[in-house]
Amino acid sequence: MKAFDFYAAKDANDAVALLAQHAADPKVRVKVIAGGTDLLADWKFSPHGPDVVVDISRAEELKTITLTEQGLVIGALVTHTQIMRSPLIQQMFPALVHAAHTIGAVQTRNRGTLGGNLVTAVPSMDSGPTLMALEAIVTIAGWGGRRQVPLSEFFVGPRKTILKPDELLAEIIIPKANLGKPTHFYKFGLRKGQALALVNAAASFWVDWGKNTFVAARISLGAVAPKVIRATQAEAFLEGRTITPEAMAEAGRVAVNDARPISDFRASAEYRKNLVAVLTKRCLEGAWALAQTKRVEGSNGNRNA
Amino acid sequence: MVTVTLKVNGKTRSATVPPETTLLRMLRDQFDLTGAKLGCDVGDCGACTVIVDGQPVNSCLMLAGQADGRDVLTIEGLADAEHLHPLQKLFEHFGSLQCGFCGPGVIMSAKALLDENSNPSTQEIRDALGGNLCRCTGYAKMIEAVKGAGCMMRGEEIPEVKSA
Amino acid sequence: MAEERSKVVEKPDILERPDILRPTTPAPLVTFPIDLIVPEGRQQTPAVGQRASRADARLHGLGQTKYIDDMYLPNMLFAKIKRAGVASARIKNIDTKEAEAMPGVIAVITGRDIPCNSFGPSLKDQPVLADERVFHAGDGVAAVAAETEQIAAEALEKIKVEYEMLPPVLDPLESLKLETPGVHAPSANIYGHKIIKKGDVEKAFKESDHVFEGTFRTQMVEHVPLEPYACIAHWDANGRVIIYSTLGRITLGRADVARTVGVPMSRIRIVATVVGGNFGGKNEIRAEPIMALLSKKTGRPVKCVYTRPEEFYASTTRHPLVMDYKTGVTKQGKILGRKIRLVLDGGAYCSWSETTLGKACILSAGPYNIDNLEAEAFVVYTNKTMTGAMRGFGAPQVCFAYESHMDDIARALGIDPIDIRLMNAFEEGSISPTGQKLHSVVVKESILRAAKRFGWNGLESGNGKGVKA
Amino acid sequence: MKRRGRGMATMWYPIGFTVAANPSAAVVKVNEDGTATLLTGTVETGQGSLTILAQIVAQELGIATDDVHVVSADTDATPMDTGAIASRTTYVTGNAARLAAEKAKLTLFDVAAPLLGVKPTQLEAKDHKIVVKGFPQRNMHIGDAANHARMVSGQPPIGSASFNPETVALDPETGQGKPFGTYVYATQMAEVDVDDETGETEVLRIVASHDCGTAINPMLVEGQVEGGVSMGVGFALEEEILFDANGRQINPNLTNYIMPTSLDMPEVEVDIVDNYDETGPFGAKGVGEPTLVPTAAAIANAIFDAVGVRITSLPATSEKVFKALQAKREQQPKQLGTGPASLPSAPGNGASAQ
Repeated sequence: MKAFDFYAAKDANDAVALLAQHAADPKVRVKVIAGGTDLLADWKFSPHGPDVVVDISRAEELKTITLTEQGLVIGALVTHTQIMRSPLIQQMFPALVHAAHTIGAVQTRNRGTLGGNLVTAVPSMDSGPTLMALEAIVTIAGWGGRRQVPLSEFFVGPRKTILKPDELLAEIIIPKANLGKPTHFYKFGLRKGQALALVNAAASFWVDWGKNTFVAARISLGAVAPKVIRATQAEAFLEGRTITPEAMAEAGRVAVNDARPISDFRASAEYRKNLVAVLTKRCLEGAWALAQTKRVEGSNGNRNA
Repeated sequence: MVTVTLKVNGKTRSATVPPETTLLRMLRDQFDLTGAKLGCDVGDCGACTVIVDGQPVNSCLMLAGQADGRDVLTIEGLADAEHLHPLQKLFEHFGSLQCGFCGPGVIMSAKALLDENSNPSTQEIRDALGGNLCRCTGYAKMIEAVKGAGCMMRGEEIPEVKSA
Repeated sequence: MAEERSKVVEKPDILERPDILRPTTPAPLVTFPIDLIVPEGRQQTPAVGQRASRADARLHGLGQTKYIDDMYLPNMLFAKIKRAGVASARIKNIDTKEAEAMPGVIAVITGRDIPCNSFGPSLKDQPVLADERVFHAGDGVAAVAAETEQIAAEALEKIKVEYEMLPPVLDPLESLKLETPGVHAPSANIYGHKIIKKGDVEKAFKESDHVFEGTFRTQMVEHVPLEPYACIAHWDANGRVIIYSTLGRITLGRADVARTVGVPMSRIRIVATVVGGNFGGKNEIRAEPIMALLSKKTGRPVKCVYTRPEEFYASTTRHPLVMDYKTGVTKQGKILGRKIRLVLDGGAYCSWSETTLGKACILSAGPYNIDNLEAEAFVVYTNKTMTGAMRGFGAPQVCFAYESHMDDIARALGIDPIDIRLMNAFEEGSISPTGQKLHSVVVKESILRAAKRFGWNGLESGNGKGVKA
Repeated sequence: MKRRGRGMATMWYPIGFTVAANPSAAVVKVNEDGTATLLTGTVETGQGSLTILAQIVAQELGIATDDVHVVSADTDATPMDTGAIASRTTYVTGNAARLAAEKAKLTLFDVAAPLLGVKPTQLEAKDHKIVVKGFPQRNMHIGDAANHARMVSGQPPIGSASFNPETVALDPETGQGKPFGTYVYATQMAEVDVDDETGETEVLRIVASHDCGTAINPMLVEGQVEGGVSMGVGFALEEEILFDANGRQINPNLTNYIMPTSLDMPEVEVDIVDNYDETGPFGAKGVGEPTLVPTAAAIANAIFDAVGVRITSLPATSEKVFKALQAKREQQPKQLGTGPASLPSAPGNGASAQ
């Protein structure tokens, strides 16, 4: 691994200060490290690593999961293991628990953070689709203060986000309006353990139990475009439509038009398109099953419950 | 250089290393604890698994500086002068290891599992070992041994070894 | 501690760093159980048939087994090898000056420094370090010994190699054609050929009720031992070199080192210690001569551990095969004749291809009595990673072909896969394709026992319909 | 929809090198207390061969496995061995070790015979004793015999021997000859689920019925089979080194070279076929390599059974199976899942993936 300078930030503010201090010099490549499960693997065999590394793994205030006026706020340093074990998330969003569980292995889930997974911005990231389908918002901390943007605008392209060199991803927020929204995540990889997604997908929708129709259906796809995307055509197709297996299957076929997969050594574009159709359908089926159980439990299977 | 002070197997240790040194390198090269192995150096194989603050991690994907002030348990810290850890005892008894290179990592992953759940299902064991690649054993006899160690820790009979 | 953490830490000059390979502090006291009870299986007589635990099992479990990367010799250097990264090229020039000038770099060698720069278990076609030609992307072109692994790795970046690119041969079937340029020109690409003939195949096909054909292919795979290749060489003042190496064949290894380095065998000691997985990939030397020469040049012990990527592209792999099968059968399913052509992709060097070719060809008919047989096998060079010994030596490949082919025949004839195999299987005293009288044959027993254990009751699911899971 | 399928494959595999000499030598020394040391040039690479060799020597000397210490893998200290390759250690090195132990034992018999008042040929070694055949009460401890041999008769009980399988060269024209000393045989059966929408194959269960002659150590035989099957599952479904157009590897790492994790392995049921080979040590042959030989074929046949497509090139990735299914659907739009192409053309050429 290439030599670099190391600074361990005491907390988020300290980290932002360190970033401001070093990012000032454009020649200096500054990197923020949290769990390090992606970054260190990248740097190990690469001749061009960073010059300065700022470790934020000690910023305790970024490790909390809380309900606020704005919604469910997940700190950027919350690990995938924490997500899997959070009673709050288990009860509201089993899909997030499932998505976290599909990431790497126990060792990586113990170190890897939700923020890190998003900031790395690999199109096949497993945290992206579920959060996108839940219209998550992210809070970005910088020397100038904090700003919030929808997650859908956070990603720019493969391994590219809107983060400026002196900025930090602080928290991920699932808006109040979507709390408890029935959601399902599905990942398809080349094996069961430690798999990278060939395609992953998430779907969420409310149910108008009176008309038995889809309300506010949201579908998100990973690994089929330069960044995690929303399948807007499929969403439009479902809006207000009666909930039937046929509709879900058709939505899958429509979603294929939203995807722009490439062919690589893992799979061909055509195969990925097929997976988009199948996974979208299965996500809708999963979310539908969840909606029905939630209704039976009398918990919120629909917005007004 | 960064100076790192941490607890290793219950004892406070300190070392000054280049910033890019991983926890794995520090354990092996500075503290001569060579139980954790370097198999891939990028977190795929799990041969470097150690337990940090109670959780199994790939020590090749953690900077020494990030381990400052933490509590690290390595395979060398499992047994005492009188007793093997139940896992070590049953991995030996069941022939769970062959070339042995993945062993320390596998046993640390299994220990972390049993500390939380001494009665795991086969699927839970497979999930706990999912980050530890083994090319010799097909994992079968490891899973048996983890089950058996759970029984020992619960003070129950160890199930009969299934034989051909 | 906290204040220090946010304080600026200057990047130190590389030489100010301690050699991180060297324990600078004593190991923490670790207590280990000594002489615990011996497991029952190891104490019982008669010894044969006991489920005796392994002698090395306890140290494995304690993390106390010392693999080569766990060994440290005082004053030891760390070596890295520069890989070509191009599959086929002529080396015009190698400039190592800049690397040699680096602080912390003690020695650099290239192919020209190898006294006898070729080895191999049958054909001596593999250079220790490529000197004039690069035959595959994993070829080493230079080696560096430095104070630390990191300095050695940085030094590799400083070595400049000029190549004259040559078109690589990548497809074994292309390579088979005579007009294809030779990988090891002037010699042709076919470097091994085996044939087995028995009875009259064409006549048998004429007498058959049905003749089936199929073409099958298998891929290149890696052994993936969890322990990457590792080696330590220590050349002492008596001109004797001790080599600790992850090697499954120390006798052959010593002969290869003696030949390539040019020292008598009496001056070479090879210790294989404990090897962290082999599967065929550790059955011949790799960097042992390089480490020996670096140690000779520096007068210090030299250690080399392959990275995982090196373990993939700088070690042997499993031969990919293209397999054509043609089989004549009666309508009851008795095999009358079989014709087979195998093409093995040998990669850049012969390595264990001779053995693989032989076993693949001999085994290719399957464990069946076939009076009329013709099996022909070729192995060809390509500019890909060299193939060599790997668990099964060609058998997994041909078994995939003959057993897939067998099922196709059974299904087409409407016979249960078990019955067609029982009908044709070897028995005690059967004559093998090479005319060998077989003994202790239990093909049918293994089929029937597996069927009983598995609960095989014909193919009620059969005909590719499957059953809803 | 997931479809269940079952398949089988049978194989044969030789022990040792093809015709070429592949000898092993061994030295056995019996210590004064009746324990013993074996010197062998073979290498423990994980298979457990040193434990097997210790059991063979112990059996010959009538002592326990733990009484035998094995020194191995050092060209200064250990005798010539062809090495840990070709599933040869139990059979070839094992024969050499047994013969060496036998020589040491015969020295002990020579020493013990007069003390027990019988001919050496009337003695046998068992349960740490040298016993008069048929009169178990007339015996002496092997340690006493060994000590007497060294301290009184001056004949230290040390035996050395070597073994090389008997072969006959193959005729270059016809390939006729005797390439190997012996062979082992095996059958494996696989049960799989194939997802007909994605082509994904899940191996649910493997039954592996293997012949290894006498199982010197059933536990280690099981370990070899379970490990071999995992390598076979990877060979069947996942593993492949990929090259770019310039001949460089695309996936030389464990992130993108896909091998089975604990979550990808099915239940493996090992069945050891009773057998005895009079040419092997105590009837043993070997088991190292054969364990993975039939796995891929059994799985490929199970895939055909499940969804009716013949995969003719490995690995049988999800995409490959899916494309074969697609081709099959296009070929027979109305009747998905009907059997293989009809006679006489061979199936495998119809719905097949290259």
